[in-house]
Amino acid sequence: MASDALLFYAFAAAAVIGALLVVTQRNPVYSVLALIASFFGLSGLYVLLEAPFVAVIQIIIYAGAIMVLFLFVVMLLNVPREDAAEWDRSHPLYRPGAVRAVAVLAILMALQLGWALSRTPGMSTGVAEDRAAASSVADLGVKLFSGAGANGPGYMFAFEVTSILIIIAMVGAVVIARKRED
Amino acid sequence: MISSQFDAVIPILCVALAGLVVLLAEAFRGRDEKMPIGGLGIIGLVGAGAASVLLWNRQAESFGVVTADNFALFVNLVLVAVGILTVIFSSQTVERDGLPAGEYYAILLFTIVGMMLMAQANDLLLIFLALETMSIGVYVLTGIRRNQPAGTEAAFKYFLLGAFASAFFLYGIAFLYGVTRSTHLDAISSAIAAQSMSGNPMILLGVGLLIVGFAFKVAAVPFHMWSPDVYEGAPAVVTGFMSTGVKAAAVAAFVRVFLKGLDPMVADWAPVLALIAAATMILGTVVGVAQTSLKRMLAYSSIAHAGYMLTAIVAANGDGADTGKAAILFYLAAYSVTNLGAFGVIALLGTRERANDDLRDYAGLWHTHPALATLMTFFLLSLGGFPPTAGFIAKWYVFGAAVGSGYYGLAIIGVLSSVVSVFFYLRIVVMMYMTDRDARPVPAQISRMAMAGLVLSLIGVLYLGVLPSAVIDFAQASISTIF
Amino acid sequence: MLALIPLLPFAGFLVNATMGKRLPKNVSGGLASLLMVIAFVIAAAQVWALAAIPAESRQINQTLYTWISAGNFSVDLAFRLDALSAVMILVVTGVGSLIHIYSTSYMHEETAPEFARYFAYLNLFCFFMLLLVLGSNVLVMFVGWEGVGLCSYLLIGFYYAKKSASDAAKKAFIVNRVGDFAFILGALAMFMHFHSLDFTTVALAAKAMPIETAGFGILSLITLLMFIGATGKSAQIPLYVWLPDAMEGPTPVSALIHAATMVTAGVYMIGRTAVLFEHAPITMSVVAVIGAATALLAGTIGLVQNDIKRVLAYSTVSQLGYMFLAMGVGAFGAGIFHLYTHAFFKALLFLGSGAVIHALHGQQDIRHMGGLKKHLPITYWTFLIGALAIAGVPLLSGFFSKDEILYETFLHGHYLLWGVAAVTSLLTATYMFRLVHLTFHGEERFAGAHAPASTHAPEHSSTHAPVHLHDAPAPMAFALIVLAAGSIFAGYIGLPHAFGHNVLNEWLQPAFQATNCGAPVVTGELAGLAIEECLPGEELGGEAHTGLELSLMGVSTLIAFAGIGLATFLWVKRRDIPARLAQQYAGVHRLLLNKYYVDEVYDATIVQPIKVVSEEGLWRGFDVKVVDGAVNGAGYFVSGVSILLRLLQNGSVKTYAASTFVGAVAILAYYLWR
Amino acid sequence: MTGLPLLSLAITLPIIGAVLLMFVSNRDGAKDGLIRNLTLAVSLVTFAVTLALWAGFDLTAAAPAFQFVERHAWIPSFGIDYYVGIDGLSLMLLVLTGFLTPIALLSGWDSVEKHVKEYSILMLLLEASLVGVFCALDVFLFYVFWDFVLIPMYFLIGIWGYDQRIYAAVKFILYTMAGSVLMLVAIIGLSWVHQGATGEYSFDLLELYELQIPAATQYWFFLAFTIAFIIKVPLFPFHTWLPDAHVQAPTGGSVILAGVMLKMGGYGLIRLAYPLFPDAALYFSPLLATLAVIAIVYGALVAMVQPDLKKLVAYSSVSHMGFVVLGIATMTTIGVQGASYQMLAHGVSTGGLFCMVGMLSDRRHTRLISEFGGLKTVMPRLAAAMLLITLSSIGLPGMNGFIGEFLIMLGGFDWDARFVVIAALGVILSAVYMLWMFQRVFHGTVTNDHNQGLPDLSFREWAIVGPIVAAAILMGVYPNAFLKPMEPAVQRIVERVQAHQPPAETTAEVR
Amino acid sequence: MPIGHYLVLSGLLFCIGAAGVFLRRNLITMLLSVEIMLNAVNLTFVAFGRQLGSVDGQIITFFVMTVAAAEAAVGLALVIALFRSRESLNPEAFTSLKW
Repeated sequence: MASDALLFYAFAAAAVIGALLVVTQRNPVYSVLALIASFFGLSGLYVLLEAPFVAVIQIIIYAGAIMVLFLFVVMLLNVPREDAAEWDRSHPLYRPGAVRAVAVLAILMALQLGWALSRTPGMSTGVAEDRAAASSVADLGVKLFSGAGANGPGYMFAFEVTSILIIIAMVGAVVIARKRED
Repeated sequence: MISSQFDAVIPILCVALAGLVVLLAEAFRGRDEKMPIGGLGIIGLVGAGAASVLLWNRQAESFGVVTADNFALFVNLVLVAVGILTVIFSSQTVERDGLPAGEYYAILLFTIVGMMLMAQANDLLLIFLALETMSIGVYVLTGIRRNQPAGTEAAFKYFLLGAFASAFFLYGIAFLYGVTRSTHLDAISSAIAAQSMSGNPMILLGVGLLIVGFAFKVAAVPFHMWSPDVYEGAPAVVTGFMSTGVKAAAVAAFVRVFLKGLDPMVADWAPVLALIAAATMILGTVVGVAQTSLKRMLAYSSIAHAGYMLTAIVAANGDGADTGKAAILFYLAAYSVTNLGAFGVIALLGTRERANDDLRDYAGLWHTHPALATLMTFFLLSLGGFPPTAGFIAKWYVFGAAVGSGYYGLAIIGVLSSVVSVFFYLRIVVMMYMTDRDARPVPAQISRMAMAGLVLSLIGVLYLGVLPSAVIDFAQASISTIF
Repeated sequence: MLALIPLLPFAGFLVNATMGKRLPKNVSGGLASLLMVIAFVIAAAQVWALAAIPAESRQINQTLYTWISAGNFSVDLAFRLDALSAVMILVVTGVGSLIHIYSTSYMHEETAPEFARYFAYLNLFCFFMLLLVLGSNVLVMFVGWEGVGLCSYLLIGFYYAKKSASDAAKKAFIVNRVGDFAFILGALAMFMHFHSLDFTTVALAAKAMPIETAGFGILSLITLLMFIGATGKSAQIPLYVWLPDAMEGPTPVSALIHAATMVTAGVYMIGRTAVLFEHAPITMSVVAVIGAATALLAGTIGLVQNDIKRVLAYSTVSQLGYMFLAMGVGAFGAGIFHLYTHAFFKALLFLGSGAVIHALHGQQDIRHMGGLKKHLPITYWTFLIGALAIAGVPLLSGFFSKDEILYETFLHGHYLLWGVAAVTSLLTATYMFRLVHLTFHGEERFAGAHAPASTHAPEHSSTHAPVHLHDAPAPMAFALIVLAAGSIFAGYIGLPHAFGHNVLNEWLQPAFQATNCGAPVVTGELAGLAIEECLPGEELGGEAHTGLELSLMGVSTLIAFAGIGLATFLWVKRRDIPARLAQQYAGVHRLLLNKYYVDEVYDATIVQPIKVVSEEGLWRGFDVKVVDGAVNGAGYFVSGVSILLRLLQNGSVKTYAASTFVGAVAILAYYLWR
Repeated sequence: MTGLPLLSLAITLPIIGAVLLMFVSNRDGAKDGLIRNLTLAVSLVTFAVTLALWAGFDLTAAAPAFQFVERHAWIPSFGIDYYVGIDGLSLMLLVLTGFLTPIALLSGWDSVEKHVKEYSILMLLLEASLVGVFCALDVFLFYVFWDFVLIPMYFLIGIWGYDQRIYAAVKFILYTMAGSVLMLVAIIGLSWVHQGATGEYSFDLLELYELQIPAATQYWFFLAFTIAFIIKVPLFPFHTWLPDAHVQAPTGGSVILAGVMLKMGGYGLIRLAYPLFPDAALYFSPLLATLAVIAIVYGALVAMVQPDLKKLVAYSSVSHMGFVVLGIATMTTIGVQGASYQMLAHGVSTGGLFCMVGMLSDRRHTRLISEFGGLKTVMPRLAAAMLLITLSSIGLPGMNGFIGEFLIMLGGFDWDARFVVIAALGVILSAVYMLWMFQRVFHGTVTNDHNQGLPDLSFREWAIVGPIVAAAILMGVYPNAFLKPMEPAVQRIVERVQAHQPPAETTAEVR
Repeated sequence: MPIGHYLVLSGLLFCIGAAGVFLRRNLITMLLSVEIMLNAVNLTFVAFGRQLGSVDGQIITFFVMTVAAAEAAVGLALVIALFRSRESLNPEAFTSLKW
């Protein structure tokens, strides 16, 4: 258990520090890289949660594909530094700090979440105490591709829907990013 | 009729297929070949409409997550109407602005798929997916005029904020899932009811975050801020489409989630929604007063209308529950027809270079385009809630529900804000009728097709306003099946 | 038949109003006069028929239809001829006819449309006046009451192009309205209390009520309100101010409306509701005091006026005061008697002055007259008769009626009021003969004098001095002579008891009391004021008082002659004395000349403040600034807020995200900390 | 009675006329004449229909409360019907509407030069909706017509009005709408109360009359209804839309606005607010009466100092309509009869005044009193007609204005004499401002050269003035023709309300 | 480990992501922040799934990833389009639509 805890905190630290780096870095390249680091931490946590398939996907798809796409765009646009130009400061409500101050609210929200969780019963039970993990890839596959089954509805239809989602995103991305014809 | 597991998704399939066919047609189209691509979309939409009619009263359910209850079918029909009108209005815009026709119509149809799915989905995850499908489609449509920086800007704002809100929405789903072990609405409802979990902080988190997600999509205060910019930046046709279709779909899902899945929690969410509804009605109308761009003005107006719809949702508990639920549906229908008509007029008046949506551009419209001005007047009167138009019956219905459930305050805020809103609707009328024409160029040619679409909208507006009984009965029959 | 009496002049009005323009002048004027004469004949026949009815039920009623009915309120359009209205219709139709005839000549210089318009108005006036006197209930009377006011308005403003005329017309109407305001309230109170507006019904009911000696009761309220109405119509304090100005109208109009008939409506009305007044001693005292005060006040003003018609106007006010004094002391018969005689001699005087003005082509200022006696003999002699009559020279009509008033006042113990009345009587004689002397005697001052613009009647305007003066033409002369005869002989139907039988009083008696008089005699502190009438018979006219009556008669005769003598002394023998007096007591003189500045006071205290407050306070202040300011302010507020809130929409996606985020945090906060 | 659905006919005839007009192609005003004549014909036929209603109206004691009833289900699931019927009160207002619309059309015959077709359509729609308001027996239907009235009037003011027309039009519609939307809420609430009591929704006025509504609810509902109505009347201090709307509206619009639309407020009070919420009504009556007498005096005082003819007449309307509210507030048969009568009388005389002012303004293109003077010399007939209408407006006995005012004061005297005393001041003041106006416009000599040689009444103008003057005199001389039909209706309403009078107060007798 | 730990962690990540939207003046980083938020949600799903002993949590995660990918595609396309129009990625550069 102790090692579990140790691992948990380590991965958690990685995830959180990575995330913090993402939002504090001025250079988007570093941000992307930090996010990938954070994802590795998350991936570890998924392993701890006995969800190895998700952990793998997280690395391959998320960190590997999506983030690379980001990195690609960052490189393409070649904007290493945050653009500090003073755009449109004429607005009375706009002070550089004003909107950023809202970020402070994030702390409030974190407190809210923490407080809510602290008042919820059963939060201290370990994740693995009650039941065995049902996380074999086979289980996942069966559930993912079943229609309505005995254990409630499966995800077949939702899966099909993602195809539409992906088509639309694809077509859309092409339409938008295509160079102007005129 | 053959029953099968697929029944409930037939309307969706029709539209999706149409979308695919459109894509294929575009792929095989010669470079300068003219093709009635929009017509394909209309065929698919009509098919979806027909399927919806045939599914009436059959309570079809597919895959355990998609239902075709009458409520969903009613919304489907509204969406079909929205879709058809949008396609009709689009033809001119697409040609004029040189939009990529195939992609445009395909995305439009897929977006409608997402919308229909939102209305029909019975599962939070599916609702989320549908919502994303719809949203991404609308983001793209917003920015589809690549030569217009404003369009891209609007699309990005919409996108970023939409993604931001989606995260909240999803987080809410996560909490509900964690507490009730399911994302299925029936299961959630029964789990909450069985364990009387309404005091559970986690479930409250879930409810709160879901409210954020939905309120964002319907553009309720304070999650409304994207909508004026986006409505202004998008092509007028798209604005019309998203101000009606997106709102209808989001409200349908809103209703289904909150009145079905979270019905046991009604005491928890009703006050919050009431507050949001009040703020939305007030802010939408008040800020609309200062607008000079027609699209922006109508954006605020549709914010206010979102407030009225939320009022109906809030009113859908208590004594006026049945009225409230039916009122939502009727309001959706009335609002959709009206608003599409109004944006249709705006779309027709734009040119490739200029949107012509400034108030001054409407000066003396009555003298140059009497028919358009008259049509616009009817739509505006309907938005303002004057008899004998759809808007009046719809407002009466909503406030009837609110009063019935004891929300007098909301009803009073509603009627008073509608008075304020009349002010800015009338500004347009003043411009059109009572101000002398500016020497601004106005498009000479209004296509017959688009006029036909507008007349169709007008007929809808008057039909719902003068002989609303059939649709009211229809709406009442629709809600009897899900709640 | 009864309805025909008012309807005939109304027909004349319709004809003249609709097609008078196209009619030749002698047709329109002739028709109007003819109809009046016919009306007079019918009226006489009706009165004759009335006289044949026994005194207890001496009434002729005619109901046309139910006029207004709502809820338990119902009022008929009904006419009633009784002893009182009989006197009135004879006066109205009789004097009216004469004045119509007179006018055909007097107004002859007008264009045909104007001429027809004049006669239309005149006929309309007679219609309303007859409605007033014949109406069997308060409301029909009120129709006539307001109607005559209207006609008076129209006729005063006949020369509408003249500012002073249209001002005077408006003033007359409005001041009358003030009185009507009270009148209508009185009528309302009457209906509330008696559930009827019919004079007989009300009188019978009132009769059964105790006399309100103890305090101010409902009857006092009703009568007081109605009396205020009467002060408006009959030009009493404080509402007399319109009558002198009313002289802007054509002179025959002044004769008919502002001397003989309309202005006496108030007196008639009190007579009509005598029973009520009798039961309200407080009001009676008020009436008497106001009457006496008005008589005196107007007399003093009359003394110094220079406009021939204005002198007569103040004299009218003064004489009306007399009549009210009579009514106020309970001598209703005397009041009506004076009304009746006054109609003759005052009409005569006005018509005479009209003849003078006619002859002098519009000159009305007596300082520019004099010596007209030889130029206008008919006018002079008839005028003189009128003056003698009004001055109260024995054996002329004015003497009898005036004397009866003085006698009754004295008899009822109002010695102070008697004194005032006597002084007024002296004043009357004085200023009347001042008028006679300045107009007809002495040197001729009219040659070369130009009529001042303000008193310049357009119909006889001329810029150069008259070369040759014509006496009254035939129709005018006819009217003058008939009226002069009336002024001499009219009084003989009301001879003092000392001399014989007071026919008029006897005739009128039933009209002042409800027919079945059965109320007990009440002898309160204010005894003598009100109760005699319930005792049938003429206990007041008993032999016991003959001596008193005779001696008072002597006193008034002396007064009359003293007045005439004084006038002769001052304005014939010693012309310098008045001028010196005027210089010596310049303040008093100016005060009198300017009618005690009452108009100015009204203007400063009522008219101007209302105007200023309305314009600056209510309209520009309250209406525009406060109410509309609030309305527009609400609008501005909304658009102001709108502009402010709009600024939140600063275009920055971050701001929008912030709004979303804040909303989310707020919702969660609500859930977690509620 | 005839088998024809006369009421529906009266509503639909103008609508049909309007639809017909839409199909008349009127390029550059080529068919203006035809359109004018057609419109006038339609309005005259409608007037004939209203007269037929009058002729067919059963005055016998056994007659049902509402006659010519037509009822068709409209939105059955909420108990909303197309339900029309008239009692004497409605009848008279219908006749008034029918009477004034042709006159209004005639008064704009020449002065409306642009967009004649649209003008005519709007006038006809206006008439239809006004007729609808006065004969609706379903509260929902009533509200639909009530609200719809605003639209044609808005356009009439906004398009064909004078220079400040836009401000006036917007103010008019927002102001009156702000009041009426609260009524909408109350109407809805009422139907819910009915639903609570019987399990059925209903907007049937006669059924709603029978509801027992708790006092507290009544107060709110009454206020909501009453605010809508007194804004329409308009009662002080909600009157400021009126001068603007009146002044800026074209003559025809002013005639209808003053002649008929203001009556909607009074009608609503009598028909809806009082009988539906009797307890609240009795409670608030003194307040209403106070505002009414303020309106009477205030309106008159402000009218007095107006430099603009139309504004003067507008403020005089405030004053006159104050009488109406006072009469209603008394809730005595006499008072309410008087109020109803005053509405008719005011419709005729103020309608007439606006026509006359319109004639002056057509000739001179100004409405400032100071621009006129001495017109009697130039236009004696117009002056005479104006004088007659002026007199009817100031309530000269024997003309129409007097009857109503007198009955109102009579009714009020029984109730609370203090109000009447103040109200009667208005009678004085009305003479002041009207005659002063008349003097300044018509008396004196012609000082302004523009006024020389103005034409006198034309044939068309005779056709306007004649009926109005005739009506004004007829109503004054034989008012019972109008009072009698209204009496049963008024009595029923008064009895219904007075049945709620707390018993302690009924003993206060004068004697 | 107690479920609470995971949930707090995910909440923390979610808030960091949310804060990131406001902190950075760079469109891409803002997109990345949204990705953090989605991942935080994923963690929640998986943790709940594990605790409930069902595979649903994990499956939902896949869908979320798909959505994230789709969003990323469109979002980046928009970023490119924006950059073309104004040569900047500062969100404050894109405020032509306002008020």
